[in-house]
This record gives sequence, C-alpha cells and structure tokens, in this order.
Amino acid sequence: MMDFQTLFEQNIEIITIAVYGTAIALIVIGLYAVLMKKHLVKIVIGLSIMDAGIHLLFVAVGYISGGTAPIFSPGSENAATTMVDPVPQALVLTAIVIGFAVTALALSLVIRLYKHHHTANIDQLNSLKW
Amino acid sequence: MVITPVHYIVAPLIAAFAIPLLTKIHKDAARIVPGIVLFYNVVISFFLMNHIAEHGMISETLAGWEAPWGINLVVTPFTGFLATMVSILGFIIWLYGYRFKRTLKGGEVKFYEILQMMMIAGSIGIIITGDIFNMFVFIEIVGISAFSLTAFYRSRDGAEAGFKYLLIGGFASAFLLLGILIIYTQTGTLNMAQIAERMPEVPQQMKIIALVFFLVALGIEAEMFPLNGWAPDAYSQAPSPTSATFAAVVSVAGVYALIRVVFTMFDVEGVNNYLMVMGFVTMLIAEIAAISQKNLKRMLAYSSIGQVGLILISFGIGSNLAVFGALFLMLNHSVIKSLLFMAGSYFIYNTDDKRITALNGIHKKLPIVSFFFALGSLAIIGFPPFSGFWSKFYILISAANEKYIFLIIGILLVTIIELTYYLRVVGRIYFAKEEEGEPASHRPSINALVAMSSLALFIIVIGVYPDLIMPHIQNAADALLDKTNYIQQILSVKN
Amino acid sequence: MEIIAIILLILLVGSILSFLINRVNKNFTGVTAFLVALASGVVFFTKVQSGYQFNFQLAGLDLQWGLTDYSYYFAYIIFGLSVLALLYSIKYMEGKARLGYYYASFLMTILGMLGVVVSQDFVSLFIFWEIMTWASFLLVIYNSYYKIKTKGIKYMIFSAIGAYAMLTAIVFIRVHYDTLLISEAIAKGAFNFEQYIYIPIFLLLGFGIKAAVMPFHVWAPSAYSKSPMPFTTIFSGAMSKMGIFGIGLVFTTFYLSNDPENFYWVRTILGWLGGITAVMGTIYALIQTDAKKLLAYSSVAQLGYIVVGLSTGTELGVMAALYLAVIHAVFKGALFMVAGAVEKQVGTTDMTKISGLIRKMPWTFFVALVSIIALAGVPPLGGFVGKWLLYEALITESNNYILVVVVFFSSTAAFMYSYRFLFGLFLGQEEKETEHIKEAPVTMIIPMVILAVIAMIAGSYPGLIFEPAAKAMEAIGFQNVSWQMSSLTNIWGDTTDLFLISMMIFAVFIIAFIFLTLKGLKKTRYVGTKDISTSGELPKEWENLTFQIDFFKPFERAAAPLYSMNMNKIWKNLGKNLEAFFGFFRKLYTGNGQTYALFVVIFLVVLLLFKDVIFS
Amino acid sequence: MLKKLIVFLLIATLGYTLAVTLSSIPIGKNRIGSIENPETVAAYYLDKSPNDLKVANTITAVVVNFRGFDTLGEVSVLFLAATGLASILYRKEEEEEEENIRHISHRLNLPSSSLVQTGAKILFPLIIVLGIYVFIHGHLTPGGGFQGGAIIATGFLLMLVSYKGFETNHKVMVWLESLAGLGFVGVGVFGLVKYGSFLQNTGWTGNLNDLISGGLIPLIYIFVGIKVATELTNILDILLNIKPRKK
Repeated sequence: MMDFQTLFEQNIEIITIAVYGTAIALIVIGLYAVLMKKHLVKIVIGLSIMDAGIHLLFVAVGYISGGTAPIFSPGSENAATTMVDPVPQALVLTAIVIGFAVTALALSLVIRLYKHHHTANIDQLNSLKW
Repeated sequence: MVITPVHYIVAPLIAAFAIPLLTKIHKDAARIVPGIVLFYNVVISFFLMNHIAEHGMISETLAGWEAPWGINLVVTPFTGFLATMVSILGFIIWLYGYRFKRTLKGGEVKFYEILQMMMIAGSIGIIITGDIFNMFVFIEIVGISAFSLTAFYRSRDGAEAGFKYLLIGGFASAFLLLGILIIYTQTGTLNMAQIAERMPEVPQQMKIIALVFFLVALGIEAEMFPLNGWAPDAYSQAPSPTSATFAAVVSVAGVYALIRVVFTMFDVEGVNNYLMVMGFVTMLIAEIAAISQKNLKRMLAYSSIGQVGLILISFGIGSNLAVFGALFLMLNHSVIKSLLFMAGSYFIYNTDDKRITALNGIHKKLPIVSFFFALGSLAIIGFPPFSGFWSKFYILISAANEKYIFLIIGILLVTIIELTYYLRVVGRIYFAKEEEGEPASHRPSINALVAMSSLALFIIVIGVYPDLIMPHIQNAADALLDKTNYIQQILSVKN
Repeated sequence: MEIIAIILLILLVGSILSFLINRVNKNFTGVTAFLVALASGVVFFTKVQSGYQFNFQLAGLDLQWGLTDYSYYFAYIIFGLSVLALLYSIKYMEGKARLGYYYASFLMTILGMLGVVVSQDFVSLFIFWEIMTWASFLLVIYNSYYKIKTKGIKYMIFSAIGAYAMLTAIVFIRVHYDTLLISEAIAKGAFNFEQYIYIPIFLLLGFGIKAAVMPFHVWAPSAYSKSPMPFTTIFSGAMSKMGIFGIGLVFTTFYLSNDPENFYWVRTILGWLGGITAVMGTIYALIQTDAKKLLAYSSVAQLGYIVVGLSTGTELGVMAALYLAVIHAVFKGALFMVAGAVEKQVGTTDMTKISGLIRKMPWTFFVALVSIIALAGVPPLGGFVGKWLLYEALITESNNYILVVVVFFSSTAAFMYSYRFLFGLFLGQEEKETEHIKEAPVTMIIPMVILAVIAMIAGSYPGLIFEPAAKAMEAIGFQNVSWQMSSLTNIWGDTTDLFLISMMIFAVFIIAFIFLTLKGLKKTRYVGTKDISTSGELPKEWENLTFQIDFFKPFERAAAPLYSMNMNKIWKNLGKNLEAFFGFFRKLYTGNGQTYALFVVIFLVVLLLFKDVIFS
Repeated sequence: MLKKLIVFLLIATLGYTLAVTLSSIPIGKNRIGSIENPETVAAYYLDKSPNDLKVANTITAVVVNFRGFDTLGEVSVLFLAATGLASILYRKEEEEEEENIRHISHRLNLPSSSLVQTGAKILFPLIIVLGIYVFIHGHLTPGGGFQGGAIIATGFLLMLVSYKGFETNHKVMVWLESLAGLGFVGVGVFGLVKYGSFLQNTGWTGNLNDLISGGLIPLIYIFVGIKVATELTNILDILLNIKPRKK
C-alpha cells in the first residue's frame, strides 16, 4: 500500500489544480453571482460562496506535504515537525464566524427590504442615488 | 502602568455584554453605561498619551506572548493621537446623542447604544492593534455595527443603504482576507512590524498583488473613489449621531488602516503617487457630486468623502510636512464634520425634511444651531482664522515643496466648489425667506449644546492659536514616518 | 500687548459689542459703532508711527505685523472713509432691520482692511484678507436678503478665486524663498518674473480681482450697488483699494528691482487690462438708469485708471495711481453718500423716476456737483490733478500713446455719465411725487460735505496728498520722489499754479452763482414733467415722461456691439456648462448596489492589470 | 448583454491573476521552518502549545490563547450581528406590517410531519450533548467552542423548524449570553490583573491530553461555546420568528 505522502507528491500537480481550481472557481462563481444575479438572496449567497472560496484557499496554503492535523494526540506528542500549519486554520475559524455574521445580517436586511419593496430585485432598490 | 491599551477594548466589551442584563435592573442603563465607558476611554487616552510622552511608545502584549508571537496593541504618538481623538469625539457624540435617542423610531435604545459604542471601540481597535489579522477582526466589528446602524431606522431607504454598505463591505473583507493570505504565506507572520521587517525578502510580484488587494479592501473602508458608492447612502440614512461617527471616527479608522498598511507594511514605490491621484479623483468627484445635492446629509456625506480625498492626497505627498498636514486635516475634519452633522440633524429634526430647501430662514427658529452650522461650514472650507485653514495651508505648503503646482491649483479649485455649496446652504439658513413663523418644536437639549459648543470652541481656539495642538500632531507624523523605530521597538524583545 | 493688536481687538470687541447692544437698544448701535471706529482711528494715528513693527510666532511660522509708510498711506483711506461712513450710517440705517448684523459686519470689515495693511507677512495678510472678504460679503447680501444665490455667490466665488490664487502664490513664496515676511520676500526677489513666473501672476490675480480688473470685474457692479449705501462707500472707496495696495506692492517691487525693459510685456498687459477696464466700466456706466449702478460701473472704470497708473511703473505713474486712489475714495465716497441720501429721502435711486431734487436737497446737490466735477477731472478739483499726472506719465515716460487714447476716451466719456447723474437726480423738472422731499439729516450731510471739501482742497493743494504718497513710494523702493504743494510741473518745465487756477474758477463760479440766483429769484417758473402739452394731448398721470429715458440712445445704438459682448454672460455660460459637466460625474453614483460592486471589481481588475505600471 | 460580457471578462481576469499568483504558492510546501528555532509564528505555536500550554490541539491554543484577542473580537462580531439583527428585525411590529409579512412565511406555518417531530425530539438532546462534548474537549480533539456552539444551535434549529410553537426561553438566553460573554472577558481581565497581560493563561496547565489541562483555555472555550450557541440560536430564533405572532 502506497503511503499518502508519496501519493500526494506524485500527484502534486493534479491536487494543486484541483484544490486551487476549486477555490478560484468558488471565488469567481461567488463574484459572478454578486455582480449578475438580481435576486438579493442570490447576491448574499454569492458573497458566502466567495468567502467559502477564500476560506478554502486559507486551509489549502496551510497544508504541508504529509502533514497531520496539528493535534498532539497521545502517541504523537513529538510529531510537531510533521504537522500542518495551524495558524491558517485558526484564522479560517474566525473568518467563517465573521462570514456567518455578515450573512445573517445581510439576510435580515433582505427581509427588511422585501417588506418595504415587495420585491427582492436589486435593480429596484435605487431610491438613493446621485 | 495601571492603565493599559487593552482597556480601550475591554471596557466597551464588558459594557456591551452587560448592557442586556443591566437594562433589566434599570431602564436607563443602556443609555448611561456607554457614556461612562466612552468617558473612561478618554481617561485612558490622556493617561496613555502622558505615559508615552515620558516613556516612549507602548507595545502591550496580549495573552502573555510577546510580539510577534502574540497579538500586540501599539500606542505610539501616532496611534495614541488618533485614539485620543477618536475617543474624545466618541464621547462627545454620545453626549450629543444622549437625549436624541429618546426619539429613536427604530429598534430599542439598547441595541443602538451597544452598536454605537462598539463601533467606536472597534475603530480604536483598528488604530491601536499591531496585528494585521486583528485589524481585520476590528474592521469587521466596525463594519457589522455600521451596517446595522445604517439600517437602524428600519425605513425603506435605511435598509437599502445598509444593504449596499454590507455588499461592498463584504467585498472589502473578502479582499482583505486574500491580501492577508498572500502576506502570511510569504512572511509566515501576522504581526505588522515583523511583516514590515520581512517585506524586502518577499518577491516583488507577490508583494504587489497583496498590496493591490489591501488597497482595494482598505480603499473601501477609506471611502476612496470608485469604491465609495456605499458611503453617501450610509451617511445619509444612519441616525444622525451615527452619521457624525461615520465621518469623525469610522472614516478616520479606515484611512488609518490604509495608511498603516501602505506606509508601514509595504515598501513599494508608486503607492504615493497612487494615493495622490486617487485622492484627487475622490475629492474632485465627491465635491462635484455634492454641489447638486438636494439632501442635506447626503451633501455632508459627499463633502466628507471629499475631505478624505484631500487627506489621502496629503498622505500621498508623503513628506513629513504633508503627513503633518494630513493628520491635522484628519483632526479638523473629524471635529468639524461632526459639528456639521450634529447641527444639521437638528435642522432635519425640526423641519422633518431632509432637503436643503427646507432650511429656508431656519436661523430664526434655531439661532444657536444655525450659528454652529455656519461656523462649521466656514471652518471646513478653510476660512481663516478657523482651524480648517491651518491644515489646508500646511497641505498646500507641502505640495508646493514637491512642486506639485497643478495639484495645488486643483485643490483650490475644488475648494471653490466646496465653498459654493456650503454657501448655498448657509445662505438658505440665514438669508432665505422663511416659510412660516412657528417656533422650533425641538430646541437643542443642554447636553447637545454642550457637545456642539465644545466642538465649536475647539474650532475657534485652534484656529486662533494652532500651536496648542501642533506639537502633538508633529509627534504623530514623526512616529508614523519612523518605520524602523516602529519595527525595532516592537520586535526588540525578540532580538 | 502690542498696540496694533489692541486696535484690532478694539474693533473686534466693538463689532461684538454693537451686535449685542442692538439686542438691548437699537438707537445706540450706530453710535457705538461710530465711536468704536473713531476711537480705534484716534488710537491708531496717535500711537502708531510708521516703521513700527513686531514679530511673533504662530503655528510654527514667523509672522510680523507693522506699518510702513506705504501701508500707513492706505490706513488714512481706511480710517478716514470708515469713520465718515459710520457717521453717515447712523441716520441712514435708522429704522432698518438687523442693525446689529450690519454694524458688526461693518466693523469686522474695517478690522479686515486694517489687518491687511498692517500685515507684514503673507499669512496674516491672507487671514485678514479673508476676514475682510467675508465680512463684506455679509454686507453685500444685507439688502438682497432673499437673493443670495444670484448676487452674493457671484461676489464670493470671485473673491474665493482671488483669495486662493493669492494663497497659491503665498505657498510658493514660502517654499521657494523660505520666508513669509513681505519685506524679506521682496528682498529675495520673490516677485521677480524671471524665476517663478506664477508667483507674481497669482498674486496679481488675487489682488486684481479685488480691484475689479477685467475680466474679473463682473462681481463688482452688482456687489457695489447691492450693499447698503454707507458700506458701498467703503467698498468702492477703501476695500477695492486693498487690491490696489496689493498690486502696488507686488508690481512696483518687481518693476523696480529689475530692468524695466525686461518686464515690458507684463506692464503692457496690466496696463491694457486697466485701460479696457476703464473703457468698459465707463461704457456700461453710460447706460445705467440706476444711480447706484452708474456709480458702481464708474468705480470699476476709475479703478482701471489706477491700475493703468501702476502699470507704468514710473515715478509719475505710481504717484498718479496713489493720488487717484485717495481722491477716488474721496469723491466716490461722497457720490455714493449722495446716492444714499437720495435713496433715504426719496426711496429710490432710479434716475427715470426722480428729477429736480436741487431745490429739495441743496446740500446734497452741492456735494454731488463738487464730486462729479472731481470725478470728471475738471481742473479746479482733485480729479484733475490725478488725471494730469496719469496722462503725463503715459505720454512722457512710457510712450504708450494708444493707451493714452484709450484712457482719454474713457475719461471723456465719463463726462456723459457724470452729466447724467447730476442732471438725472438734481436738475430737470420736479416731479409731483417729490414735493414732500426734504434735505437729508445733518449727520448724513456732514460726512458728505467733509469729503467734498477734501476734494476741493486736494484740487488746490494736491501736495497734501503727495506728501504721504511720496513717503509711501519711498517705502516701496522709489528714491527721492519729488512733489510740489500746489503746482504741477511737466517735463518741459511749464508750471501751473493750481491754487491760482482754483481761485479763478471759484471766482467765476461764485459770480455765476450770484448772478443766477438773483436772476432766478426774480422770475423762474418751476414746472413738473406733466406740465406740458404735446400735440394737444395731455399726458396721463402714470406716464413716465422723465427725459432720463433713452438718455443716450444714439450713443447706445452706436456702441451696441460693445454691449452685446458681455463678460457677465460669458461667466454665466461657463458656470452652466461646468454644472452640466459635473452632473455627468454625479451620475456615476447610480444608486444600484450592484453597480457599486461592479465598480469595485473593475477597479480591482484594472489595478491588477496595471499593477506593474503603477507600482514598482 | 454588454454587462454580462464585461463581468465575464472581469472575473476571468481576476481568476487568471489569482491562479498565476497562487501558482507561486505551491501546496504542500513546508513554510513553517524549523520548530526548534522558530522563524514563523506557526513553528512557535507548534512548539509552545504542547510544551508550555499543555494543549494538545494547537489550533485551540492558537484560537484561544495565542490569538485569543481575535477570538474575543470574533465573539463580539457575532454578538453585534445578533444585536444588529434584532434591531433590524425588531419584533414589536405595527399591525400594518404584519400584513406584509404573512405571505412570506406561510410555509413556516405548515406543521411538520410527525416523523420529523418525533425524530427531532429524539435527536435534540443528543445534539446538545454532542455540542457540549465538542466544546468541552476543544483543547484535546478537533473542534471547540465555535463548533460546539454551532452544533447546539443546529439542535435548536431542528426544534424551531419541527415545532411551530417552539420558543426558546428568552430570559435564560439573554442571561446565558451575557454571562458567557462576561465570563470570557472576565478570564481575560483575570490574566490582566494577575499577570499583567490580558487573557494570559495561568501557570498551572496540567498534563498534555488530560481533560483538565491547558489552564484557562478549556474554560474560555466553554464560555465561547455557550456564547456561540445562544447567539446562533438567537439569530435563528429572530429570523424564524418573523411570522405573525398569535394575538
């Protein structure tokens, strides 16, 4: 049985393309939704997708070939050298929570807007301009 | 040291968490407690300013880990100056709004108070933190509070403005995260001083891409054109004390973040020119847009953006004198624009009409408020002998030092535009035929008068005798530009 | 505390005091303001000598206040005219609203003007300049209470352009010459055209706008005529002289410190601007039917002469300009006071509605007559000497004959409007409506008469003005300025004894007066305008038969192309186009959140694409 | 159409630039450096977390201790979002507005099937227990306060969705929320008062991989867990309860 590290190193290009490709795709899709979709909820979803892509990037760049989770479980007390970078994961945790907060607030604003306008089309929300 | 910088954040946080409980004990707690906290922040500021005057800058370690390992809070003359300014203005705005909140039509007062207080605390956090990701967190604290406060009146337009702000704010946080990500992969640290130290080793390409993301993200916070579409809406729809806070506190924090990142973290050429050009474009377009506004608060909002543009120009010039001028202008802008928003909101409050045309002859009803508004207008145009003049004068001198003659002419032409629309408003207040002779229904309460008079007093006193404040600003400018000292002081423990 | 600071403080406190007193008792406001001005004037002339100066630091800048002979000369104009105008105000403003506002702004204007002349550094100069501008702005809009948008803003925008041009120059002086003191800047050649050409140009722009030089004169006529009359005297008499003060300071200095031939083109341009201003002002004054407007345009024209005088840069020319500055303040002050008296007593200054006031207001008429003669430049009075010097300077020293023709033309054309003013208001038939009119109150007559007497004396003894003017010129760099007390000498050595001429002309006048009075006493029938019969038709009551209507019709027809070329229109169109242009940019804020998001992304992508160009 | 094209071009450029940038940040490369002689913060954390703090889960150590201030900020972001949400969707609505809402939420008024209801009833306590387990063991195993709090909130969400009349005890929630927040700050202030550094951990840290170890870190995570759980539940509660209330 081939161990994971060698497998990883053999297919590093595919993995890179897959992971980064997914992340970039998420960012781009989110951006597209924000810029093109007319429905407010879809725009909020777009923002979330974009955030998700960025969070994925964070986790991805923290990965170290052959690394394990940065947890010193019994038996691996001295495995620090083979652990992945813990910092991006911690940052992502914070970023996710913040993203959640923003999304929640956005949805509440969407509800409020829908109550007033009876529509969720962003093109019709332009009473403030110039 | 009895008082440490972390008190800036901890005191408001305790209050914020405790207010829901305290309101159950006493129903006015939600209104009074933030005042106490914000006043405490002023006390902290003076204490810290005193301390750094004697002992040099403070770099407080949090959780017992020295920088760069842990998060640190830095109070240099520069950040201390801004934090002092922000906390004093925060307190004055609270004082102004103390009775104002009785009239809130929207949600409960406690929500308003918590959000408002945390917005100010978050702004101080942005200013004093020494860690880039921590700055991101504070930007989000400010952002979330600001989005909510914009929509606080729950009106149709308020929610719309809030949503726009949130949408663009969401972009800002996304791009900021991308920037932080790139910087982290290249330097392996999040401490701004250490990032600055390692920046020369970062490949040029990565550096510039990260910088672009930072510039866009923080440009949104600093209301730079064309990233500022949200700003006029948010300013005009938020409750008035919040509008004042946006102008006086949040935009200051936004500009600070931009300047800190650009000046301290990065060592890229061309940023100065970029700031100058974008600042000028921002100023020009904002003032152009302001001239034909019909809504008073919206006009003030565009004017604020214009002032931020001038601040950015001045930072872009980059010399010591220019930074001095920029900081002076920042101070003036905060003070004057809060005064204008405060006075302006009493007009709106009385006429129940946000349009400028509703102000005809209002000085008969509200003489003192009208006087303050006129004073603020004169000061923001840069009419001597009010404080606005000196900042503009120093900015012009610094521009002349670098031989930017067209920049000077441009700034002054834009000032003429500014003068035109402020004059129109003041003209309406004082010289237009009033519609009816009813007495004012809402005269300013004593606390609002105290708040406004203290700002007006500042404008006049600093205008006549600017030497009172200039040494502090000079220290601040020196501290901002002395990058090596900043890095060394913070990382001294490690080496 | 320095004496200058005390005087300025007196004015500041007086300004606030008169505002407050008005709240208590409206009757004392004017008196208070007058006393404050008088007191500060007395303190100034008794305690302050020219040459006095003191240094201080503000905002990290070395500043200096003080007085040279040159600024002292202008201080005479300021205080003299202000005190008289305030005395005049007491009765003129009686019964009007917002007296506190009026007097407070008035005193602030005096403070500003005094500050301008005592500033020996550019920053104080700018600060006081702005105070002066804003305080006067408050007075300009005093009458057109509801029309700030049209009149006041025009004044303010032009003033701001001027002030900011000045600020630009100041900033560059500070940078290039590392000084803010006027004397040091002059010593270091700051106004030298060779090095940093924009410094003197910006300064001239700044001062020139205040002096209402073409093409920036458009604010002046409306601002002059809209302000309350006593203030108009200050406005046209003293405040516009601040522009002259500045031009003199800048222009003569760089002229003297360098070879005159080098700056020939600058002088020529300035001279021509002055000349055109004079002509245009005169031509526009001709067609005014409102006496105030007429005088306002006339002021513009007179300021043009002064600029022409300064532009020659020769001793004689500058002397002419300085002399004209004072004499213009005197007679134009008197004339505006006359117009004010008429306005106060009749209620209007529209010349098509009034005529034949001579018998009702004899003193006013006397002042008007004397001042008009002075304005027209007829020999025995002050105006003549100034014009004489000006022509002489133009002909003999700068050989600028075309300009002489221009100035001469405008000066001759001035007769036409002078005549119109005098005739329109005072001569002609009496209207029925004016029967009840009485002479103006005595406190209004006194300042007018004083000014008229000064104009007369200055005609016979111009040396009284030449003396301080000569000192003033020496203070800005001329050497050994020669002058005579009561005679004019030209380069060919011909001497004219002015006193003798005056006496002779006065004698003729007195004889004529006695003769006419005697004759008039015998048999003169006074008829009203309606007292005629035209082709058997009686005029209706409402028909306006004053002959002021179409007074200069033929001339107007002849000069029609000139009138169509209106600077006002050009500026207005510029403003309109600018606003349309601005509107386009404003539309960038579409109000659609998604568009804003798109802007952000576009901006990001553009930055990413051009990142290597922008950053390195 | 033009806009679509522009947007396509924009996002394509952006995606391309990101791809180019990321291509020079290869996946899997060790950027931490040596743990013994730490240059990067990550290496330092991996060194200090087990040895000084005795916290097995390095991420927890980073989140709660090294970068605990961020977490405090994050908790307040959540708190502020809940506050803002409450202020925006403030529930004392006027009558006329209720009219507008009705058609949004008519679906919410439909009762869930009994299958869902019974399942929810069984799952709810289990979910709560799981959540509590996760945040109590935050310093030992993957997970922590946020994750545990989120799990608990899903339990409440399940109940809110299944039972129309389900209402959280508002009073208890407010108290829990505030006290948990104050507890977190309190622990920080304790460090400030006792050791002179905000959020500083106690000297007593126990043994690696013990349940009671890591000093104050588990305590903070418990507070965070409670806070997050109440906060999220609150948000869900507000968002779901915009249906017209029964009179």
